[in-house]
Formats: sequence, C-alpha cells, structure tokens
Amino acid sequence: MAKTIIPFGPQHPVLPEPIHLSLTVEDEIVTQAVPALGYVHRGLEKLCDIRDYHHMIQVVERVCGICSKIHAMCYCHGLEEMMQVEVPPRAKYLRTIWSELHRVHSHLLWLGLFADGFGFEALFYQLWKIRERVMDINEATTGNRVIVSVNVMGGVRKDLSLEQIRWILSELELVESELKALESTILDDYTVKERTVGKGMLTKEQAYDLGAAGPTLRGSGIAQDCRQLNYAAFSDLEFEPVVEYDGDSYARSKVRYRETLQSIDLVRQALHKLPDGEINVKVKGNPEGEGVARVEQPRGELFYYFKGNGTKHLERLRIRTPTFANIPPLAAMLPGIELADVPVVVLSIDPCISCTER
Amino acid sequence: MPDTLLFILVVVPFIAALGLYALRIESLRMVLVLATAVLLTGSSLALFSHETVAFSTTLLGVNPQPLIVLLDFVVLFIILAVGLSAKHRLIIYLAGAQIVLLAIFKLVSPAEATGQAMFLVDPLAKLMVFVVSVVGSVIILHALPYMKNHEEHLHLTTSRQPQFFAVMVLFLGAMNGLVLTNDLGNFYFFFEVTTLCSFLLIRHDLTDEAKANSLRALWINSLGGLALLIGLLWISLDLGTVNIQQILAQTPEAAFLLLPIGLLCFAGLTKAAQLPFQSWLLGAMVAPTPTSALLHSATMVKAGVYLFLRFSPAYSGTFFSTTVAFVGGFTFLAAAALAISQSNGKKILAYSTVSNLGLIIACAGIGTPAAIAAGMFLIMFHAVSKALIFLCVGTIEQRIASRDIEDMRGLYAIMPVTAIITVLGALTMILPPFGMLLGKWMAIEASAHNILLVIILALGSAITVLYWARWAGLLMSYPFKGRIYPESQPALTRLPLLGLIGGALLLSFYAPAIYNSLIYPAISALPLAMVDTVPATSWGILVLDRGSFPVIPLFLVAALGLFAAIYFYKLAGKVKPTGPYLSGAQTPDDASAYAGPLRQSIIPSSSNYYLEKIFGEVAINRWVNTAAIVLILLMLGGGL
Amino acid sequence: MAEAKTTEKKIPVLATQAVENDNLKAEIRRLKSEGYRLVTLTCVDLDEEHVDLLYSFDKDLEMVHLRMQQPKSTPAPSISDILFGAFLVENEIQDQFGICFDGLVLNFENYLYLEEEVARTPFCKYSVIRKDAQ
Amino acid sequence: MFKITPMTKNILKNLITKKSTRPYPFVIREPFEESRGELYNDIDNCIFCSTCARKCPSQCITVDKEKGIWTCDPFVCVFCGTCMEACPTHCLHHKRTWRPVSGQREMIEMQGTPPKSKKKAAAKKEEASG
Amino acid sequence: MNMLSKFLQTSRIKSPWVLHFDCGSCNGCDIETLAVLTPVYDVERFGIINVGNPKHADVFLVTGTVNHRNKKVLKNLYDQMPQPRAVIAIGACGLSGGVFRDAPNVVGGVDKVIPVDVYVPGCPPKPEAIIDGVVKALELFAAKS
Amino acid sequence: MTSAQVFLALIAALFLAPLAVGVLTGVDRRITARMQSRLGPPILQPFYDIGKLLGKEPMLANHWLAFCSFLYLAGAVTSVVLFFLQADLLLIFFVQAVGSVFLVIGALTVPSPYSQIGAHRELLQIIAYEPLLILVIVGIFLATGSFKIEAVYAMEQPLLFKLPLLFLVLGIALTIKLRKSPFDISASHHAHQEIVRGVYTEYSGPYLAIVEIAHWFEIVLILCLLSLFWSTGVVGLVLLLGITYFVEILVDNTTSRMTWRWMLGTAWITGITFSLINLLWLYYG
Repeated sequence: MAKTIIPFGPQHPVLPEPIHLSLTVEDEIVTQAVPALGYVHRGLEKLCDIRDYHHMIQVVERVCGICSKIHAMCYCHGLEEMMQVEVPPRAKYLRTIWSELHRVHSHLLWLGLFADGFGFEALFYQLWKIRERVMDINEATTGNRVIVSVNVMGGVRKDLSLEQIRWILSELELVESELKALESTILDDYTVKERTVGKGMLTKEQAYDLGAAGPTLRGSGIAQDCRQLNYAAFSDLEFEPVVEYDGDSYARSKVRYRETLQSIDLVRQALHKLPDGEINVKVKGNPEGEGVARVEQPRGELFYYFKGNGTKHLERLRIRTPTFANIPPLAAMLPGIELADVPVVVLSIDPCISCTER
Repeated sequence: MPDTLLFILVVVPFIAALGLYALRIESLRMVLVLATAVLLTGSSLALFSHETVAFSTTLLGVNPQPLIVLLDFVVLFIILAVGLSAKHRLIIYLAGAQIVLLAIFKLVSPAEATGQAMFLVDPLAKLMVFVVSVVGSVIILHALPYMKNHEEHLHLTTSRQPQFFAVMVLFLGAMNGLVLTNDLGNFYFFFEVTTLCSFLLIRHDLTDEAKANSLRALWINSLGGLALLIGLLWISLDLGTVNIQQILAQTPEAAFLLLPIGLLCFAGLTKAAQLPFQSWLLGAMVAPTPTSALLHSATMVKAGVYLFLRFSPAYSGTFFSTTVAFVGGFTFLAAAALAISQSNGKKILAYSTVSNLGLIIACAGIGTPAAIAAGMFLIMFHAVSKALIFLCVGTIEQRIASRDIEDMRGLYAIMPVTAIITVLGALTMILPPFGMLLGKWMAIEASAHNILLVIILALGSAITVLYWARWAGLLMSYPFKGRIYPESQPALTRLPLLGLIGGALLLSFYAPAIYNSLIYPAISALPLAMVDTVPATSWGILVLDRGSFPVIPLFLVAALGLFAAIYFYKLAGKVKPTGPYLSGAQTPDDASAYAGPLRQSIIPSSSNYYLEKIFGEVAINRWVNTAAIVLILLMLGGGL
Repeated sequence: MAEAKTTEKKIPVLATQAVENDNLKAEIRRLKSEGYRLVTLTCVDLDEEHVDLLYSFDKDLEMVHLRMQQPKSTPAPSISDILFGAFLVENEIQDQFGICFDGLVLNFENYLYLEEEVARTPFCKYSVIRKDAQ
Repeated sequence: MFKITPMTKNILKNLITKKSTRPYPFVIREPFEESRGELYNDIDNCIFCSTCARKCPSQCITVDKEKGIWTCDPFVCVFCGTCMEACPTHCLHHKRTWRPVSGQREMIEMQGTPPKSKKKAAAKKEEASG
Repeated sequence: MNMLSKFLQTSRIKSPWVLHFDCGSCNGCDIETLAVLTPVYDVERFGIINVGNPKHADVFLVTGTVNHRNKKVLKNLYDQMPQPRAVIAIGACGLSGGVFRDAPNVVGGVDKVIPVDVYVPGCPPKPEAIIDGVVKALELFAAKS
Repeated sequence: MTSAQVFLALIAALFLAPLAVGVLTGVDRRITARMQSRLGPPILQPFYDIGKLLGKEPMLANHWLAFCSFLYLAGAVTSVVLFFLQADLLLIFFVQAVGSVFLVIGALTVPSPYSQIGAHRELLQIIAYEPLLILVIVGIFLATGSFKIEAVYAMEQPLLFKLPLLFLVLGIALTIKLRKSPFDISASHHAHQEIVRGVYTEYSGPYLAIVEIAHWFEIVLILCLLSLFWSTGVVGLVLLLGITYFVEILVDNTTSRMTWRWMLGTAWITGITFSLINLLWLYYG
C-alpha cells in the first residue's frame, strides 16, 4: 500500500523546538518514525576549554532555559562535592526553593503545551496565565524571569527578605487555588481523556530497559526520584515520589500535575523552615579529579560528569539530560499511533531538545 | 424506414461481426468498424425522429423467430460446452437447466399472437439505443489504437483482434436487440448473447486470472439467465403471453405476477452486478479497458437496470417496490464505501458503476414519475461519463503501465490533455450542473418521503464525492517547477475522449431539452403517473412539484466562474514559484525534497486515505454481502 | 569513594570497574540481569591515541561505573543491541570524538548533530582523522 | 455539562470577571525592584580595571585602559549581573528597564578618563582575588 | 480607490501574522515568545496570530543561535515568506550567539544568514521587549508601504 | 419575486452577508478572547486580515491553486445567491459542495504532505457533514412539503418546534463547517495543530484571502440554514442565531480537538440517530 512520508519539523507549530521526525503514515497511522537531531546542537560542553569554571555556571544555565536553575544547581553541587566545599544551610534551602519554583513553572508550561498539543487552547491559556505568577516570583526575587542566574560556587547570590517570603507564600496560595480550579479539566474532561488515555503506551519493563527518566519513568510505575538522594535541602523536607501505573500520556500528565502541587508544597515547607545564616562561601582553588552529580530536573534525572585538571578550566564536562534518556522510549512509543497523537505523545515526554543536544 | 433502422441497429452488427471475424486484414477491419460505427450512430439518432413505433413480427418481411430460437439453443450449448471443458459444475448445471427449461418454454408457449409487436421503439428504448450505439461506437473506435498497442505490449505473434472486434460489434447488435425487443423470449435470447459476449471478452487475454474471472462472470450471469427463464416461463403459463406491453398492461391488478417479475428483477440484479453479485464485475476488470468501458459500465450492465425501469410500472406502489428501492439504495451506499478502499483505478470505476446502477435501481423502486425520470437521466449521463473515464484510464494505463491511482499522481505533467479530460470526467460525476448530479438530485428529492432510504442515499452521495474528488485532485498534483510535457496521441485515441467529454457537457447542458423531448413522454405514458406530479421545464429550469433545478442558469454561472478561474490561472503563470511547505527542511537544490535523518534527501510522498480498516473489502465485504442477500430475499418475499 | 592521593589535597576519583573490549558486553549483560539500567556513556579524551569510555549504571539510585580505555583508531563494540537506549549516546560520541562503534542499531554515521561543514571531531583536544563508520 | 466539559465553568467565569491582560504599550507595569535590565556604566566612577571584562561569561565587555574606552556589546550580553557584582567601584549596574529594541547592530561605547593612580592598585587587587 | 489602498495599508499594520522558529535557542526566549501570545500579554490585541507556516507569515520571529544545520532551515523558511516581510531576532543568541559564540557548532547570530530588521536584546528578553520588537517591525511595514 | 426584490437579494447576498459574517467572526474572536481571559483583537480584525492578505506578494506552489481557490469562491457565492433567491434547498446544498470539492482539489494539487493530509481530512469532514445537511434539508421538506425556501417562510410556526433534534444536527454540521473544536481537524484558525494549517497550508497571500472570503460565504449559508428554523420573527431569529453561535464558541473553548475517527463516528451516529428520531416523529407524529 502506498505510504505518506511527512517531514515533521524542524519548524513545526506544534513542536516548540526544532526536532525532526520522518514519519511514515498509512491512513494516519504511524508505521515508522525516524528522529533527526542537531538543529539545536551548539557543542557547549566544549566551552569549558575557553570559559573558566565560574563562567561555566552561566553557560550550563543556558543548556535549557526552562530548568536553568536546576542545571546550575547540579553543576555547582557536583563541583562543590569535588572540591569539598561546604555550602551554608540557608543557601541550600534557597537553592531548593528556586529549583522547586522552576519545577512548578516548567510543569505548568508543559501542561499548557500539552493541552495545546491536542488543541485545547483555552486550557493552554489558563495554565500559562497561572504560570505568570510563578514567573513574577522569579523576577521579583532574582531579577530575571527565566534564566535566574542565582547560583554561584559555594552558595547563592540573592537572599529572600521576610516580606518577600510572605508575598511568595500568598502568591503560591493563588497559584495552587487557580490550578485546582482546573484540576477537573486536566484530569476528568471527556475530550482530554479521549485524546490522552492509552496514547503512547510505555510499559514498566520498557521504561526501565530503555532508560526512561523522570515523569516518563514514574508514569510507568517506577518510583524513582533523584530528590531522594537528599542533595540541597531535600533531606529536611517531606515528600514522596509521585507514581502512576498506566504508562500512557494521561498517566504522565497526571504525574506532572501532582508534582506541581507537590513542588508548591515543598517550596512552602522550605520557606517555613528556612534557616538563618550566610548565603554563600568563597570558593578557592581549582577543581581537580573526577566526579559526578545527579539531581532531579522537571523532566527527570540530570547527570553531570566533571573532570578537572587543577586549572581553572575543566578538562571535561559531560551533561546527560533527561530528555536525552527519554528519546529512545519515545522512538519506541511512536509506531502504531495516529498522526493526530504524534504531538501528544512527543510532548508527553516533555521534550527539551535544547537539553538533549546541548 | 423504421424497419431499415431496426435492421441496421440489430442485424447489421451481427453481419459485421461475421465479416470482422473472417477478414483478418487490419485496414479492412478499420474501415468495417468505422462504417459500422457511423451506421449505428446515424440510425440511433435517426430513431429519435420517430414517435413510439411498434413493429410487427416480421423484420423486412422476414420472420426471424425460428432463427432466434435456433441461435438461442446454440448460445446455451456453447455455454454448456464451456462449462464442460472447464469442468465447472455450476455452469454445467445452470446451462443444462436452461436448455431444458427453454425447450419446455418453446413447447408450451402460446403461438405468437398475431398483430403483437415484436419490437417496440419507445422513449426508454430510444435512450438505451442511443447509449448503446453512440457511446458504444465511440468506445469501439477508441479500441482500434488501444488494441494495437495492447497486443504490441503483450508481444502476441498472431493477432487476436479479429475475434475481439467481432465480439464487440456483435455485442452492440445484441444489446440493441435487447432494449428494442418487446418479446420476453427474445429478450432472454439477447440477454444470453450479452452474457456470452461478456464471457468471451473477459477471457480475451487468456491469462489464468482472466479465465477464472470469466468463468465466474459466466456462472453468475447464467444464474440470472436461469432466473429470467423461470420468470418468463411462469408468466407465459399464467398470462399466456410474453409480450412485455401486454404483461405491463395486466400487472397492476395481477398481484400474483409479482414473484415472477421478482425473478426477472433478480436476473437484472446479477446483470447489473448488484451486491452480492459484484464480484464478477470486479473480476471483469482484467479484460482490455474498452471491454470494461463498453460492457461493464456503459451498456451491458445497464441491461439489468433497464429491466427494472421497464417493469417498474408493474410493481410500483407495492411493498416489493419499496424493497427494490432498498436493494438499490443499499448497493449505492455499500459499493461507494467499498470504492474508498481501492487504489486500483479500474476497481474504483467498477465499484462506482455498481454503486450508480444501484442508485438507478433505487429510482426504479421509488417508482414516482420524477424518480423514473431520474433513473433515465442517470442511465444516459452515467454511460457517457463512465465510458469516458474508462477510456481515459485505458489511455493512461498504456502510457504509465499502471492502473493504480497512486501512480497517476502528477499525471498532468506527463499527459496534460488526458489528465484534464479525466478530471472533468470525474467532476461530471459529482458536481452540479452536470447530469449525474441532476439525476441524483431528482432521486433524493423523489425519495424524500422514505426516511431510511434518504439516509442511505445521503451517506452514499457524500462518500461518492470523496473518492472522485481525491482522484481528480491527485491527477493535477505536480510540483510547480516540474516540466509539463506536450502530449501526442493518435487521433482515434484523442477524438473519442474529446467527443465523450464534449458529449457529457453538451448533454448536461441540453438536459431540459432532452427531458422535454424524450423523458417527459416516457414518464407521462406511465400507467400510474398523475399528470400534476410529472416534472416540467421552463427556461431551462427543471421543476418538480417540490423543488427546482435551474440547469441552464447554473451552466451560465459555472461558465462565468470557470472563465474567471481560467483568467486567474493564466495570471498565476507570472507568480513567483515556491516549493511546498516542508517544515523548512527542504534541500537547497530541490525544493520538493527534504533533508531527512541519516543525511538522506527524502521526497515526501503522499498517499490517499484508503481507510482499509473501516471500508476495506476484507472488513466489510461479508457484512454488506449478507445484508444484500437478506434484502434480496426480502424483495423476493415481497413478491409473494 | 574518593581515594586519597599523595598531593597536598585529596583529589576525588570516581570509583570505577575496569573492563576491556572483549568482556564489555558480558559485563553489560551481567549488570542488566542484575537489574541495573543504563544512565549514560561518557567519553573522555585522554591523549592522542586513547579515550576513556565510562559506562554509568544505576539501580535504586546507586551508581556503578565501568571504565574502558579505547584506542581512537579501532572501533568500539556497541552495546545498543543489548540496551537500545545506548544508540543515541553512541552516535553522539561518534560525532564528537570520531570513535566508531561496531554494530550500532541506528547509525547516523557521524552526522547526528553535525553537518558536512563542521564534520570534524570537535571534542577532541588532539585532532584525529575521522573515519567513516561502516 | 460541567461534568463532561468541566472547562465550561472556568470559561464562563472568565467571561464575567476581569481580564488578565496587561495592556502593555499603553500601560507599563512598574518593573520589580531587582529586575536586571539594560547594563549601564557610570563611566565617571569607572577605573578601567577590566574586572568586568574578565568576569563576564559571554565576554561581551572590552576595556581599553590606555584610551579610557569601555565598550560592551549589548547584543552579546546575557544580563547575568556577574560584572555588576564583581565591579570594585560599583559603577556598573543594571537598569530596571530592559534595553530598547533596535533596527541595527550597535555597540555601547563609553569614553571616560582613566584615573592613572588608581589603575594599578585596582589591577593588583584584581590579581589578588584571582 | 484611495480608500481601498488606504485600507490595505492599515490592514498591513493591523494584521501581522507571525512565524516563530526556534533556531537553536535554549528555550528561554522561546517560552517568552510563546508567553506573549498568552492571556497576560495577549498580542492578538494587535492582530498577531502565530500561524506556524512561512507562506502565511509576515513577521518572522527567530530565537536562538544559528548552527550549521539549522541555518539551512532558517534560509528555507525565509525564502518561503512572501513580501512584505520582517525578521525579528530575539535574545542574545539570536543577535550574536550570546554565551555560545565560541562553541564549536555555532555560526553566530541570525543576521549571518538572513537580513534582520529588528533586534531584541535580552537573555531572554522580557515579553514586553518582544512586543516592542513587533511594534517596531510594524513601523517598518508602515514605512515600506 | 419581482426584479427589484431580486436585485435587493443579490446585494444582500453578495455584499451585506459576507460583511456581516466578517463582523461576526470579529465578535467571535473577541468573545473567545474574553473567555480565555484576554482582551482580544479589534472587531474589524478579520477585515484587516483579508486586506493584508490581498496586499501580499502572490506565491504559488502550483498554478491550479489559483484556479481552484477562485472556483471555491464561485461555488460558495453561488450557493448564497441561490439561497437569497429562495431556490431549492437541496440544489443549494449541492452547489456549495462544488466549492468544498474545489478547495480540496486545490490542496491536493500540491505535492506537499501537510496540504494533502489536510485535504484528505477535509474530505472526511465532507463525508461527515454532507449527509447531515441533506437530512436536515429532508427534514425541512417533510415539515413544509417542499424543498423550496418560500415554503419555509409560508410556515406559521417556527420550524424549530417541529425539528428540534435536526437543529442540533445542523449544529454539528455548523461546528465542522466553522472549523471549531472538537472538529478543527483539517484546518483551524490558529495553527497549533499537527498538520500546520492543513488544507490551507499551500494557499497563501491573495489566494488565501480568496479562500477566507469563500469560507465566509460558507458560514453565511450555514447561518441562513439556521435562520430557517425561526423564520417567523426577526427577534426570535436573531436570538436563535445569537444563542447558537454563542454555544458554538463555548464548545470551541471547552473541548480539545478530536481525531477524524472520532469525528466520523460521532457525526454519523449522533447525527443520524437524531435525524431519524426527529424525522420519524415528524412522519408519524
């Protein structure tokens, strides 16, 4: 039978980022999907030869604009461990607060884009409207909306005043209540469920073997969350990894929705427990030796590998981002679905191509 | 004079066929075919100048009856012989049964009542003769270069064309006889001759597939023949006559006759390849395309629906009539749905033919004057348009060596003229102001009081649009900068195409006139017709009691729109060309390919939606066939 | 985890298990059967001739690393037939370091990220001549 | 209806409540206290020590000590604020408003007077801090 | 006639349809560009719709660094946009390559490949700045026609 | 009809009706924006869009696009004119099908996968709504005894009372025709969908303007059909149209886009069931 071959991307309105999929479809059923990458590849790991390891904080923040804070935190966390720097507790808490705020805005953004992927514009707009409050918190506390640049080696650059804490708490109340008003739409709407339930199935075994990460993994029933590694202030905060067992797009969106609420709660806990003290320590010397760091990004587990040689330039910096790990599961999910569900399934792993290709 | 015309229409083709078979010289064959075509066309047109005429039992002073009886048995024995040589039990039984029954019939049938017309030229017959002779002649002319090409392609050592053209011409005579005869016995004879012709033409290429399919066609049609013969015998026993006019004159009161008439209709269903008998028509597509055009869409299968229309006064207003409408309507819908899943051009045409014949049968079943008029319109327009498209597909097939519509993508670049003619042909099938749609419009308006039927027709008509529109679109689908090659064809290929498309347009334009002169007399002569419900025309507007269709005004508007569109098209010649949108991934040197993964340059391809899972033969054949059988049983039951 | 070295400051070293070309696949299979899942591969440029390939695995948030020293001129065995998820990172290493992998299930042949204009080995400090993968 | 399409409630509520659009070019919202906008050098206080140039992760600042020219490519600047914090004289700061859009490439070039005496001291101090 | 041409001119300014292409951005500028479409900024006030198809677009919003692979895409998309058109480069990366200027696979700013009409600096620029950029592009339209 | 009436009808059909729909579209976009808590574009935005498109540089991937876009317009205009001349409803329906078919053929002429997929989806939409429209028209016939529009205006009671379910069926067809959620599968106003702008993808500049204008005429036709359901009073008519359109916007904003399989199933099953019930009630009731 004759086939339709479609170039899906690099420029495509439904995918915010340039990824290319060569789709072969028959009657709108995808029979083959071959991804092509490289439209965002910059080779920024190599920049560590030119920029010193302090500069690299700003560079790794721009690996991905949506979770920039978490990249910087992972980078600093790893290097600090390598160089045996003890970060003051207040800085740890502040890092946690901003990283969880990033998770909130990233998940809201994703929920919106996901809604857009199946053509629910009103929901998309409402979620992004809520997200603006989080962006305001970011801007008010750090000076920038998206790439906050608060991390430095040995701590953070900005502090929170009491007044700000109170304001953040009240804003978070609003975010939570506005989000909960949309809960029934995100989780129970007939048309939404029709478009997401059973689409892009990934079984528990598949997810594990293909190396899925983050909500994609947790949506398939594996409760693994790198925040359990207790970096930053997570050892003092109470939370349980969010797990869903169905392994479809709906389960993944449910995971992300529940994680949003969980992160709001974590920010709240951290703000209540915020200890007094310094917000950074001076870091001396240059990194030497090898080390790894793992933190939980909104999209999943982020893995950094460092190799220093005693100079201010790192010898090797390797970033493995969660989307990079989620591309093979995606390739496994695509065949057999409808063309109309391609955006839904592609978005369901929350792809961050700019992370993937760096 | 009418006698001569009749002689030319019915007998001359038989003689010409003998000549064609005997003369094995190409140029002579051409002359003979041309002469026959001209003669037939001329006489069929000349027939229009006559009012309804009934002919006596003699033709030019000779009584052909004994000859017909003889030939009848000859035909049946040939069929029997075919069955025996192919060891096809069904054919043997069917042929044997017919021989026995025919013998009985000849023994018991009343001597021909004198003074009864053996042939009758009424408007319906005129219409059919026109379709057979004119459209048939055009197709046979087109077949001349086609068959030459065809045999070159097959590398035949000895030409089989004499046989081919002999059968084709013979068929024209038989078909003319079939529609003109007023005697059911003779009708049966001509019916069997067309079956035989069809069999011979399907197996013409002598491939295994052709042979198998021809046998299937033969047994299904023989089944129809048997049903016809039983019905005939029954009627003659009951009424003592087999004269169609006399039967029609008695039937409205003679309710007991509905079952034999049902058997006649059953024969019509097999001939018209209605569900569940469609398989033989689809198999018949292995034959050379002129065969498909002539027998399997334009004319022979029309014999089936002709039967329904001819006898519609006999059953109108009964429960039987309603079931006939449903049988036809159901075929209309189901065959259209089946056509969606096809990519073989000729199979699409076959299903479309089955579907449209179903619509005509539905019209016969509805039985109101407007519906009968719709049926007659549909017969005419369908013949012209469908013959045209078949010939186009044949022409295209010889050029691109494929009849798959996917391979016809972008045909405009290779065969601009044929492509445009094909597109126009497809559009005449689905769009106003063309005749097919006029017929469909009348059919839906006439059936509007029958809710279930109108739902079926509504669905079927929408689905029809789908498979025609996508075919028309993909023929023109070529890249902007793609070179367009001028097309050269032999005159005998090009002219029939031009003639048919011109005919389709002109006939559509003159639909009101045709209505006035031909169809109006036919339907107003119907026994049940109440004059005030008979449609009328004024100012080129066809008026029913419940609606109106302004044919000529619409044509004017369409022409205006077309001219403006052509003007725009011309203007667009100066416009900056650009490649299709390919998400920005197109390669620098070829705007219609894109740089895919693995550094490949991929040309994106598109294919139609065939919806195999929903409308595929595998998915629904069993269901629709079962439903059709149930409906037919219901129909025959309605006869009781 | 970190072993002390005789400098004035402790240099952290990653605890790794050394493997060779021949027993790599066996080790990978063993880890897979023990329930480890692949996190990623890391390629580290050592000198003109060699790179280190680090295979990082994870089970319940505990990591295990395999280290394999690989000459640049010979192809490394691909593990993508055992762990499909590795195909992307192996392609990436092909792009960046010019190392070839034998038996990649989906081979982008050094052009996963790069175009012809820049298809050299951008991540090698010491330039090598790129060989086209077979 | 609210059960099948729960969004209806939300939509209808939006229809009657105040819209959340900020009519931006007509009403300009007061920027936040901490906003990092356009980079601005109070050139009179600048000692041309080049700390900013060295600390800048995108290397968008060049300082010519001899001529006393401080240049910054605003199209490369990533508005991270590192230079502002590193500046020993606090002459660099971000405005609270963003840098206006422009139709062509442009550079910020500022001419100041390099204080001869302070220059060396500042440079030394910078070296010490590493 | 005069009225009609005047109307055409106004409508050119009143209805800029945008095509947004993420040309290797880190998503920062990207989400800010999307944010201007959402209720809080709502650029549909100016008639702006994200059409996602170069053949319908008037304004081309480009975010991110250009690399060797997507520069071809950028050029293709630009070529498919009918006149009159405007290109807006957004963010430090789109203007010059930003922090990634020196990375191995980076060509530089958008203007290395296609002519840029409006530059919107920022990393990422605030949604308000992007609106400013579009408004500036509209002024260019007005000047062109 | 007198010639003066014909003239007035022509004016109304050719100029007033599309202008009204333009404004209606503007209002639609405004209300949609308000529902999404936004300000929205000016009411005259659709006209600006058309004006802008007309002034763009023409660019084509295939000449036949120009040809087909114009015939689409011709079909749509003719059907509206026929409506205003009070012609046969079924005929009007078939004439508007000409337009839809040419839109599809135009999109099919370009070997662009997005346009082709859009065209096929459009064809699927056609087979989804065409039977429904025919059934609505048949319903009107059964209620009035004629396919002519005059017969509807001769009614003393609004058709809505006789054909309430068919009105809903017409609503389904209207949603498909308006390209609104959940049926915006072949093309939509905003491009956030998997096939870019679907059937519109390859029409650009002035040709897109023509296609948009033709679409306005199509909307006029459907709204006219709706208006037949309250032909007895202007107030009722306006109310009916207003409420229907508002519900359309509401549905658009509260549902996601569905797939064509769902559309075909839903449109046929609900549409045919509703029509069957209503027609049977009309026939026997």
